[in-house]
Amino acid sequence: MASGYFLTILTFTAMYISLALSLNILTGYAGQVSLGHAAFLGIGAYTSAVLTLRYEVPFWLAFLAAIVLTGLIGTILGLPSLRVRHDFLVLATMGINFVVVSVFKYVDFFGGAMGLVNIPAPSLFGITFRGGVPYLLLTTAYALFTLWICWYLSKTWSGLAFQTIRNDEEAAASLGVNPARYKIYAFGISAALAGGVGSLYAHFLGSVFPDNFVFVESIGMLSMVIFGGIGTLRGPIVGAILLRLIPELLRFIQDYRFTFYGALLVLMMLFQPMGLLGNDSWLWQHLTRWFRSSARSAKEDVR
Amino acid sequence: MSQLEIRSVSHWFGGLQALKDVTFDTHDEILGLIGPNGAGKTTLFNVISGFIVPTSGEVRFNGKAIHRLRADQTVRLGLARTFQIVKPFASLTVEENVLVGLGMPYYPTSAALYQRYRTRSNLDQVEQILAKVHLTDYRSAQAAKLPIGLLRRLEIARALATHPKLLLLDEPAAGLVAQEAEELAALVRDLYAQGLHIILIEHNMRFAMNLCHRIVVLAQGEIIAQGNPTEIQNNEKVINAYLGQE
Amino acid sequence: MLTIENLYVRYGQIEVLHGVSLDVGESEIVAVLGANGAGKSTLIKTIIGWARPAKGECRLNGEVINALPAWERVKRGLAIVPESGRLFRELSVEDNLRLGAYLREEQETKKQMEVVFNLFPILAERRKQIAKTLSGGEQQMLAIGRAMMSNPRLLLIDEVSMGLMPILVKRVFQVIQELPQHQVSVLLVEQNAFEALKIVHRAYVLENGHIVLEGKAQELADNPLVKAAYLGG
Amino acid sequence: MKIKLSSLFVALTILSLILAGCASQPTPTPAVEQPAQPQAPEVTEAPAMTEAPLETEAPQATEAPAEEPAAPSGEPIKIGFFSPTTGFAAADGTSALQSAQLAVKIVNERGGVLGRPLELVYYDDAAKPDQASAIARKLIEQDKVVAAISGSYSGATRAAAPIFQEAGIPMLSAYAIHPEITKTGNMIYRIGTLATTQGRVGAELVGKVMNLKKVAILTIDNDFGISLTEGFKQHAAEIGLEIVLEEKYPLGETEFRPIIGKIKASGAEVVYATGYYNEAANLVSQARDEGLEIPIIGQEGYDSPKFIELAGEAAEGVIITTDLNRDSERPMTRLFLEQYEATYGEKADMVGASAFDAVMVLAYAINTAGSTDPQAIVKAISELKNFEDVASGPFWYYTPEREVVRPISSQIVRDGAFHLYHEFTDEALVKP
Amino acid sequence: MLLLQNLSNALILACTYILMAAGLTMVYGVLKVLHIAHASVYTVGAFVGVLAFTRLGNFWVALAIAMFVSGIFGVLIYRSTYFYLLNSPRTVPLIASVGMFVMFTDLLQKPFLMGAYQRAFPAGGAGLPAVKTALFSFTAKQVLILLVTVILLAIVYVILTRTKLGLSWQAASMDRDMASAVGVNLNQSIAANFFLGSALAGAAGVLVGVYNNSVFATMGDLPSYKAFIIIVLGGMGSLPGAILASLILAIVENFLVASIGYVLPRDSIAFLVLILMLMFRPNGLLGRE
Repeated sequence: MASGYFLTILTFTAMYISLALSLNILTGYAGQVSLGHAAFLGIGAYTSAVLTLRYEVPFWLAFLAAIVLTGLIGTILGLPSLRVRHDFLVLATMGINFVVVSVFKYVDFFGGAMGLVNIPAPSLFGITFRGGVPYLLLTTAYALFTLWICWYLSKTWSGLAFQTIRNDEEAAASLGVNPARYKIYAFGISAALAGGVGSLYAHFLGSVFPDNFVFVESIGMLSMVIFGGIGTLRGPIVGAILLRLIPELLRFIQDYRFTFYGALLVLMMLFQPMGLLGNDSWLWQHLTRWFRSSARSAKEDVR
Repeated sequence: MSQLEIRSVSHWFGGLQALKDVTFDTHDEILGLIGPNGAGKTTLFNVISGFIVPTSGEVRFNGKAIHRLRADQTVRLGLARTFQIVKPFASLTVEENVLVGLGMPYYPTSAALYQRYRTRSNLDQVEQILAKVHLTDYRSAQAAKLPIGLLRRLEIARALATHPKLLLLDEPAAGLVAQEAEELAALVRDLYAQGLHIILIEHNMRFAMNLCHRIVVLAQGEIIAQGNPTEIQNNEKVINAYLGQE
Repeated sequence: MLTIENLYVRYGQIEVLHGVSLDVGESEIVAVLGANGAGKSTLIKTIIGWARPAKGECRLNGEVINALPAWERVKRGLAIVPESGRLFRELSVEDNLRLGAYLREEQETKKQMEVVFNLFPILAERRKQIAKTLSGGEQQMLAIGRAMMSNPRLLLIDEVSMGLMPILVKRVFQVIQELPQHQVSVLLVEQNAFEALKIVHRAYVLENGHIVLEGKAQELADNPLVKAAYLGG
Repeated sequence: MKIKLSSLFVALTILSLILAGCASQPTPTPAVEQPAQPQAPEVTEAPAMTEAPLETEAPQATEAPAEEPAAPSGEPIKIGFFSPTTGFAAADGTSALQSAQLAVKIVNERGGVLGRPLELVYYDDAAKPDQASAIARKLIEQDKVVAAISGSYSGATRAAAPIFQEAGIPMLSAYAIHPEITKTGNMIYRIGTLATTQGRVGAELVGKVMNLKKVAILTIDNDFGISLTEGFKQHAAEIGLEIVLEEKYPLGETEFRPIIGKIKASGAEVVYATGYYNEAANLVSQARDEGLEIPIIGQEGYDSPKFIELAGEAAEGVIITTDLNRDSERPMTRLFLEQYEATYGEKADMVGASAFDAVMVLAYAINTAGSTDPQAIVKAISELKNFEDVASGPFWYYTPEREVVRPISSQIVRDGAFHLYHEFTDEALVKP
Repeated sequence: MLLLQNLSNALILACTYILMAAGLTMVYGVLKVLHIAHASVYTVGAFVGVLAFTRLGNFWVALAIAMFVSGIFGVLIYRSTYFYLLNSPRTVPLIASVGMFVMFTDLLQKPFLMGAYQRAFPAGGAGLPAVKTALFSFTAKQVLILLVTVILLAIVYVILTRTKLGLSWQAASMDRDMASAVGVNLNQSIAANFFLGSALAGAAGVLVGVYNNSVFATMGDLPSYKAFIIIVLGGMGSLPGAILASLILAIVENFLVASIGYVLPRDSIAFLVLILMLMFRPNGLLGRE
């Protein structure tokens, strides 16, 4: 059961859980809809690849550098969000994605269209993390780390500030929130976390090409967040798991799996626009009701 | 010394002059700002609270020029406001809404990234504020699910949490039934008694006249009258502005 | 003509109208007076179909119109001069008028446009001008003209005097006063009570979503309660 | 909130522990020990393997075989295949898949491999590396394939290669030309000619066959185009070509007119333009529209009937370098071209020929090895000599770097079809 | 001379942008939805066009059929999804649109529809003559594109400004409620708007198909975002703005490539222009306040 295939799927799922969670900070918490998240994945992947390949930096250092550098670049690329809103922001982030990918493609330092290959596998205490269980543990650990960050963030003043910006920027400002500062924070944190995934992604595949980080990937990530339930912790996780697994489970109709995927998104938006497990979703309400009533009956049993 | 000084403030929206050379001061009082629709009252509030930089003129608060500050900066100086159309953070609970006001003005630093907001002392303070506005029973309710009367009080609670010296209330009684309006008036008096200065925009005249010490009347962007409620009620210009020429 | 019975309207959490009843007869001008925030605009919006009542009934010539979209109401003879005009700002004066007659034939449109131009000769002069470049008064006239274009049976007018110079207010009210001669009824929502009471037949005073007073125009003009509704006391 | 969250933590941790436990049991490591690099084939050695395929496979495919081979029976031998049959690369992926399926059909009609039927297990990778790496593991572990073929692009192939290498399963890259793919290890072979080699042949074509001197180079900005141009420029310097203009353009470009203007102004006598048939079709039609009449030299990216269909008359006179000689009378070439058209109603292209040949090489190797042992299979491939049973052949031999050496042909479009223009058989030139 | 030739080529390129963007900007004006699936309509138009052309052999009939079918297709998209999502947060119709785009692109690729391969669209210049002057020249195909674009734009212009329907769209794009209060049946009006906008996208698909002599299932990938860049540059919902932005973009792209080559792929150039403009002029070139 725990075949390498299954492990690979799970490894990617873990990575995409982190990605969806990180995008959720930006889009779910802070309300800045982004269609350019793949750019941050790419920046992280390239940072890590370049450092390990060209400068022979050890993986762990490169991994940290990927997080930090992507975070920094994310803060800069977040600047348009201060001027631009709504649909325009969506398009601007889409544009950022395109521009970042073409920088990878057109700058020889990044290997151009030939990509960067032979990226070494990480190793720790002499164990090489090339695929398999160790790598799944690594990506799962990172997903848990992302989850923890998201959870912790939601308990901090910043987390509170993000939510106020999404709810009502004016009211937030009237209560002392500087929307610009927190939007930039959101971009930075969201990008940094995605950058970490990028590093894991690059070292898992062993090679990176500009085309791995195109706009379509960003669509996929946003879909996960919205599909699962935007602005919650459970939503992006469930969204990433389902949207990663559904095409894989649909392999038996492999040539039609994207037809179904597309149709699923449409139906979801028509009938459950808050996502499968969003706060107002049918499923979530029934689940919580069921939990509550079973908890109540459990209590009564005790009595 | 007057707390808030407004000096020759004018503001244009495109070709439309919303404020014409508005000048007045506030003192230790509840000041009413009234006027027909489109008189520029809310624009003036936006200028004072830092949402709009006026085209010309100056606003000083406790001697400090504030008309170029952003809203989140004016809060820090002790200016808090509410909105005509309530703007609750709908997805947050009542408690969290108040916590925003309690903490955010004091987190312009990166400490906001790691300091938790739900501490014992913060919650205690929230408790006190909620008690003041009689919202204690609703502390864990989601703001989206509250009726308007409670939302008005929530907005005031949020504003109070920022430790203001001056409170700007934009139509606090709008949408309230008589009973609620009376409770609100009592609350405002109470706050004043505790040392807060208050400016309120109001359409509900009964409410404003009973509550305010002094009233400034704006019409078409200009101050047409100021004085105590009785003076205002009998002022020709005001009657004309409201009811039209007799 | 128009009968409203026990109307309740809420915006989200806020109930704005609490059981309002009123009626407008044939060729009658009726005003709804009241201070800001009393619910006057909401009443107008509910009648034209931009807001849905939570309870109560709107009847036009006996037909319940609660659930009809706005355009269906226009077909049945309603027209609106909304608050602050809501002109189609990027379009010319002529196009705005043409839109006003959206449901009329080309021939009728031309005729009606002449009628409007007769009422407001300034609009004829500005016929090619883009609406947003008109002065405030001209914009109000265009808003009225546009509503007249559909040759309505009942005209809803929301705060037409707002932001207008007194001389223009007089002119506008003069036009409204003549409407019944063309078999048009008017429901007028107005803050400028004294000016309005000069031209209307009957009026209702709305306070905090309730009708607190109703009667003939002259009776109300002398009633101190009207002033109280506006200025408190 | 806290409770829910911590239970999630626990659930995830438990999940990963379970998986860890399961996976630690039988990890699919090859039973055979890693051998030394396969020895470079020595040409002087008697090529015993040329006889082997002739015994199991009827060589004269177009003629009725003298003896019906015994129908294959028993457990099928599975080979894995992945290509992009959805997404932007679906045209190539479909062509590759169909050709591979055709090859499997032909192999089975001729008695299969080791007397057993050959079975193609295929997945769509949408040309995405993450999918390809998952598919590689699925093929190895769930489908238990004895060997695999990548009918996909470089990114996906590159991601899959190390997985096959590690698992000790041979993988053939049909037409992905990234140089790094075969460097992954001794399990990874390539069917298509290395792009740098083809670029070199392109330069030879321009300088030695056509005797032109001033070249404008147009490079499609991906690994394919860049490798081609690299090879071209290297050889161009050796034989003294003058490069008067060099431009890059992105994949999927449709508007070449601004570049064409520059070419006209550059005084070039010939254009060496890398790219695929859809870009190429636009390039040549626009060039002719704009009155640029100098010869245009392409390479196997053009090698599709779609090129001629899309470019129409403008395609006339375009010369390309390719592995597939459509005028060849070699039986397997004819068989492939004819059967493909008969089966799918479309004319075959180079991508298809590569996938087809990959299956043929694998079938041969398994038969020669006499077993499905991976090491034996790669040994057979590495020792293959003058192999004729491929459409784009003959394959002379594989280099120790696992790149194929074979004649390269150049084709010219005449009367709406590719025809032989020149054949390059100089081993020094065509050897990677 | 080269300059003029580049300019005339850029003009044709701009035409292929204009029709796509014009349809999108019309739809955006009224609905304010990021209608990515517009690119699917474009592809469907090209596909229907090539089918009709190979069956019937007449380009003009094929064009008409393609426009009609894509118009209907667009209305179906509207009535089946956006109609129900008009009051949702903006991400909702956006994701639904993405979903439709993914679904249709994948479906179109199936063998019973377009298949994976490119199809030739050998309509040539549809019998129109090439124009050659000393300074610049247009091939027959280019003449065809120019002509069809100009005709269609003229028709759109007339509909927009001279008919009640067009007037109703303009009104609805400025104030949907007010439009309904002068008697505009919004359901019908928006559906008609979608029909015309989608028909234009279909025409764009046909023309690009003919111009490049190729039609394929993923041909909408590029226009799906290119058209957005254009309508944002032009100021969302402004038709003259979209035309102007198409021209500027085509000229910039062509001249950059002709002068310094591909510093970046042309789409990235377009996006850079877009981001910069959004930073400094957030409402577009000809956007409303």
